[in-house]
Amino acid sequence: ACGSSDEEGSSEDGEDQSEITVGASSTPHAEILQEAQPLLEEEGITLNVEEYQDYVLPNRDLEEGEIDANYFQHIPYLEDQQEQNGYDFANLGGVHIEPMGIYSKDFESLDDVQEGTTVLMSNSTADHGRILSLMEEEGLITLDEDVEKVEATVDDIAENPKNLEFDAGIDAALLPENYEREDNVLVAINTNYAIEADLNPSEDALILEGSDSPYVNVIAANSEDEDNEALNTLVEVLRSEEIQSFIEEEYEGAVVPVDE
Amino acid sequence: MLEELFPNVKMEDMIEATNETLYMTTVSVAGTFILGLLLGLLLYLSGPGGLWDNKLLNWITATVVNVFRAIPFIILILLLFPFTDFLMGTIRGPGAALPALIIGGAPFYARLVEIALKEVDKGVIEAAKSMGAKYRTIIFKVLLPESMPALVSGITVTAIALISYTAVAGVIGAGGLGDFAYFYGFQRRDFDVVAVCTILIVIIVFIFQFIGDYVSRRLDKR
Amino acid sequence: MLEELFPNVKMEDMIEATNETLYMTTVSVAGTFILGLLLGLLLYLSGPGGLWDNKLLNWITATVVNVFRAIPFIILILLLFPFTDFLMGTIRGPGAALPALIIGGAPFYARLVEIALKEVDKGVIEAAKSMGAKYRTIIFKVLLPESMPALVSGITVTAIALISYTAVAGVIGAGGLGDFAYFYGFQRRDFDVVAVCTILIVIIVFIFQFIGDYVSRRLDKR
Amino acid sequence: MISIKDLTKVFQTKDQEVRAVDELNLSIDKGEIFGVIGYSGAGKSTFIRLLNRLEEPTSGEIELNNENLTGLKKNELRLARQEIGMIFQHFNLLWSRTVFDNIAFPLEIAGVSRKKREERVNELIELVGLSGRGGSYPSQLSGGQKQRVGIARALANNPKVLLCDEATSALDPETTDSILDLLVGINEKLGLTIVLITHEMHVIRKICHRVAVMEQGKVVESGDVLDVFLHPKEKVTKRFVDQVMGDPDREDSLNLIQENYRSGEVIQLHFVGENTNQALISDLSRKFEVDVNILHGKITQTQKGAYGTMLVQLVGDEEVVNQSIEYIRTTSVEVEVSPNA
Amino acid sequence: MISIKDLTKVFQTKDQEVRAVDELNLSIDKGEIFGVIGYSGAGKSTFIRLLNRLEEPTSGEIELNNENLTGLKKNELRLARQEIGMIFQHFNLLWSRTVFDNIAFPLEIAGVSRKKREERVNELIELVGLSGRGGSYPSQLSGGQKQRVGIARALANNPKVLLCDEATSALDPETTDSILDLLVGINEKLGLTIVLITHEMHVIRKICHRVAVMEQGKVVESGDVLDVFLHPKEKVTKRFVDQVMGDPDREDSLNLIQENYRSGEVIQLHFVGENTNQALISDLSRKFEVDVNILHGKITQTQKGAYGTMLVQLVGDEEVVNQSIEYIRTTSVEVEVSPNA
Ligand SMILES: Nc1ncnc2c1ncn2[C@@H]1O[C@H](COP(=O)(O)OP(=O)(O)OP(=O)(O)O)[C@@H](O)[C@H]1O
Ligand SMILES: Nc1ncnc2c1ncn2[C@@H]1O[C@H](COP(=O)(O)OP(=O)(O)OP(=O)(O)O)[C@@H](O)[C@H]1O
Ligand SMILES: [Mg+2]
Ligand SMILES: [Mg+2]
Repeated sequence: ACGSSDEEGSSEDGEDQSEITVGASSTPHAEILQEAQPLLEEEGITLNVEEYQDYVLPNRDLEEGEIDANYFQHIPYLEDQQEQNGYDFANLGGVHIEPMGIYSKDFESLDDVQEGTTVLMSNSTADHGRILSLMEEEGLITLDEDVEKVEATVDDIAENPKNLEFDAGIDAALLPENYEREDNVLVAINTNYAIEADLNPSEDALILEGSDSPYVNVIAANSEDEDNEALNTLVEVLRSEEIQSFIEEEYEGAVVPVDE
Repeated sequence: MLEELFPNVKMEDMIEATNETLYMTTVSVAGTFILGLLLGLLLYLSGPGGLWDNKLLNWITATVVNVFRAIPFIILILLLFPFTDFLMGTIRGPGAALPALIIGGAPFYARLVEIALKEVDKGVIEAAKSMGAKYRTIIFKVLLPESMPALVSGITVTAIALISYTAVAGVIGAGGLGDFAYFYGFQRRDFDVVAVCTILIVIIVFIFQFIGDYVSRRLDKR
Repeated sequence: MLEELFPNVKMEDMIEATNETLYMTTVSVAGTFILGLLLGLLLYLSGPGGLWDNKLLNWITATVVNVFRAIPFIILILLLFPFTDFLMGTIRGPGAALPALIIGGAPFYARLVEIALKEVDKGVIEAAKSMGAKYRTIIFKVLLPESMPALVSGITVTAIALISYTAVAGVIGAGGLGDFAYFYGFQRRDFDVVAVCTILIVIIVFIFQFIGDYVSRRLDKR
Repeated sequence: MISIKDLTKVFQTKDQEVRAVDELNLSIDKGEIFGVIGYSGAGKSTFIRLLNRLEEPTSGEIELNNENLTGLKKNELRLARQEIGMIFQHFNLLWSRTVFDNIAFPLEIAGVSRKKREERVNELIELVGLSGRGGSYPSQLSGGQKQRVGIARALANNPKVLLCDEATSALDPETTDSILDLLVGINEKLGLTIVLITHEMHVIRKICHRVAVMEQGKVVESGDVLDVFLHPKEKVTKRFVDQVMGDPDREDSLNLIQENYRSGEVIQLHFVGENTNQALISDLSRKFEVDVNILHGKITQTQKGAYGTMLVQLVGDEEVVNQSIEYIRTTSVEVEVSPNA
Repeated sequence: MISIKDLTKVFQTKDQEVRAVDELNLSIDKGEIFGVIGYSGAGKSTFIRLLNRLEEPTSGEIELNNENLTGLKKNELRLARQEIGMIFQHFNLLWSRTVFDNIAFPLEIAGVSRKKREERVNELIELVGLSGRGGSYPSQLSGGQKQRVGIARALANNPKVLLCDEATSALDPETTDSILDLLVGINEKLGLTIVLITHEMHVIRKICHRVAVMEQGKVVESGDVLDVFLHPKEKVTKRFVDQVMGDPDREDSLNLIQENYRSGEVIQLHFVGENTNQALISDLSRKFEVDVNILHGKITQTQKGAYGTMLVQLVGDEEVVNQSIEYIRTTSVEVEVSPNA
């Protein structure tokens, strides 16, 4: 159904009407797409949203052509997946960031962090470099110079003055529970989960990623569709004023729109 | 009133999820019953003292059964992708969950079948042998009928295990109540949805259990 | 040679994962055995024709058992957090998986226990009654010993189901082979790791099955 | 000791209602060995199972030691049962226990110490002739051996009442005799009350004091063993006694006799506890000119003298034969002319 | 028809080796009713189970109809078994089938059509006296009723050979007789060969042609029923025959006699198929001045005349008594002086 230039399906006023299907995670991606549907309709594009619950199948389906584009992953994950699976995808442009935050119930500020504190991270390896570089920025650790930040793992920590311990085996959705229940731990929580758990990222996080983060959620499509008009229109619409203010209002800081 | 208690619950979603669960469960129970019975019989018959007493066959069957029981269900789904794709023409939706459910459930039921068959009185098997019964006759007219109450109870247990497997099958978009609960409960923390889903699952479990118990009791003429 | 075949497999990771799986499985099997036996006895004894024949008690037990069997394991883990936290002082790691494993496994084993007890010859129960045995005596000296081979086979089946549950327990960082396999297989597509993990799980399953079969056969004096 | 009033047990099957025990009244004394006979399906097993409430009666009452058994609470019933041993028709041994442990089971239940248990069990194993087989499992025993384990088990805890359901049906005569001797011994020494179902009439004759005949759930006749055997009142009892008085060959013999002995008169003599008239045949032969051919019969010595039945042929003049029959009538020996009619 | 050579079956238990059947040799003719007796545990059940290879022999050979049964392939064995009916000591009925369906089972196996099956089963239910109970399940039957279902089932497919393991042990004498008549009828009409284990000697006497006595896995004696009974050679056989010849009371009687009859001479008379000397007592009494007291004994008519044993007391002058004993020795009646010694 990759028919952005299909002649068929014209609307009544004679304009070219094309149809695209985009795979997305349900929050916030699908919700954002749904918000964009009427705007696209005005541009003569019918947008179908296919919701996914995992992070493997959307890429797989994209490659097989079941969907025209997907909108669920950030750039480092996209790159990692392309490398792992040999996908030939193109990044059509970023839409938003879900800033990663590091939270703690017991420490007021980073200075309070004690020797040997455990840092909890999700079992999603794509997040590890992100969290570690965030911690490096705050001076909690330093990472090996030779390693690319986004690919860093716990093994790449060069200096660890506070002897922090790392536990990176927990499902991302469960981390708020750990935050709630465990004493004297630092928990790295994806903002969407933090919000579901009634945390306020801007207030509760000890460290919160800024909009300069490389972890931008992008629209990805097969390389041959890089210049597809409908898909590029989609990106444009998603970066429009209307959608950006929708994101800011709806997600209260948990999702930050980007436009470069 | 109900809406206050369960603000996030949408009726049509629930009905759809229930239908998906029922569909996946009933079809996979049927498949598991047949495949499991077959494997279980094979295990029992080829086992020590069984009718076919055959070390090699027993070893092979036991290996197949154990391997498929050993593989975590979630990995099984993954491994079965090519097979599922070939068989169902898709790897998504409730239909695509069936091969994994059946292949995951059958080895499990096979063991329950084996246990049930072992409890059959040796005397009546001997009686059938003494009449010159074929193995087929012994199987269908002695072993299965005499162990029927336990076989029925066993498939009830398996059916209920399959219901909870369907939750895991959610990763391939199979849907169903368990997945709905997982998704909303785990990821969205809408506990009212979790509660409703769980109640619906419990009701389904009760219905299966009730039917199983009833049939098993009616069959038991001891 | 081995390294070529399995380039991504790290020995120490495997050993650790194996240890975690073994730890979770053995402890939860022990817990499941005790709790499941208790529930199973309760189901049987309070059931129609049982020693205590008590509709209400039977209904309550059946409800508890069915409810806990109905809740998908992953939701169960979530729901048990407060309890786990209280009991184990943590909600992470292999230890924290135990309450969920036991509470998930026990109702399941309870049904297998019930099935096994139903197969006990009514005659010997009557014999014990005619001697004026206490219920306790009938339970411990008649029902349990006479159904022991089936009880052992049942706990073997349950143990192997628990092994595959441990994979799901990975979500709380419990580790273990199943989680490892899922993680690498699903997220990283290092299929050599999946293969090694699966082989290790199969070996563990075989060991459990072998021990179970052996013990069950030795106990069976029929 | 045991008194039974209007005891009824009805089984409901799909297509009919079986009145297995039907308004049965009976009383059994302390220290008595009470036999129950009857055709297959008469309700004997059901009756004996009602006595320790393994089967709950549909209606009626059982009193044991002046205690209303039917009204007992669970715990009381349990204690009462510890004093009632039972031998089952189908043995009901625990396959998971060895011979030794099966016999030890009632002792464990009664809380006897390990040492005493061991002593008692070894003694019992010896008694029932299973020495050396204590470690075998029931599946390794022959039918009769299983039954003996069941007997030993029932006796283990020195019960006050013993209920036996075909306790010797799987045993050869020698073993049967030794078991019966054992039972009589315990009955005499310890005053054990025994209720015994059997279809082997020599068992009844050998050890029972009284006997009841059951038919279709009812006791149709009961009384002293000798009385019932010698003077059966009910038709069914007659048929039963005739057939089983240790003389199941009478019918056959009668047929052969009718074929072969057409001359003379065939009569039947009943010796009912005779001390004086045992030489009747000598006597007759000398007093009358008749030959007395002994055709068929059986005589046994009992405490009360000889008893039994004999078919004899009197060969001689018709008149003399009639005279001799008249003479026999003057003695205490009973005579029946044309018994095969 | 059945010829058995060096048949041996050894069971291994934990602490010992049981030679249940031990180098047994025997042959059974076509159309014969062959009895096997022996004490409990002698190996009878094991022996009969070897005959249709329910038990695989440790060594030895069985020939059936000149076919080597021990060498048969699975499928041949299966077909051979369809011609061999078996009645089990423990019935082995399928609890999941009604009486009707249990009896129909061998017919289903043999592939008999539904209509014929129905006819045959109803006929058999009638024959074994279970009319109206066809729809009951085994758990709803009494012990004897179960056994009768087992008998009907074994006969259903008109077998050529019937193996009976204590087929009538749970039956009352009337039912036993009717079953035995049934067996004899089939034996005579259809030439059915029957191997029959029992401990009821009257069953042997009533229907068997030949009998074998087993002890500790061996056949210690075998031959025509009358021969074995009247002239037992082995000590064990004597004990057995003595005890079971329908006269298990002899011992008791002897004791009583020794106590009560101290005067005179107690002798034992054996009538071995007598036609001429049945009036021996009349004879004696007239010839000699002795009173003949009949103390104990049993006489039965057979095809060959009367046989049996009688304990009598000769009361009179010592010399006359001795003379009469001498006289008896001249007749065909065998005499034994001081039988209780
Ligand atoms: N499976 C077995 N394992 C060990 N010993 C056994 C086994 N089956 C039978 N026996 C032993 O073999 C001997 C013969 O047993 P069998 O059943 O043939 O006796 P039987 O003559 O039929 O006795 P009964 O009249 O009591 O039925 C017995 O001592 C018995 O204990
Ligand atoms: N559970 C039951 N359900 C239905 N009918 C039953 C049940 N138990 C026994 N009966 C029937 O009750 C009657 C009496 O049975 P019972 O066992 O008392 O006979 P029995 O005198 O012991 O006979 P046997 O000498 O053959 O053992 C039989 O007709 C039997 O079929
Ligand atoms: Mg009975
Ligand atoms: Mg036997």
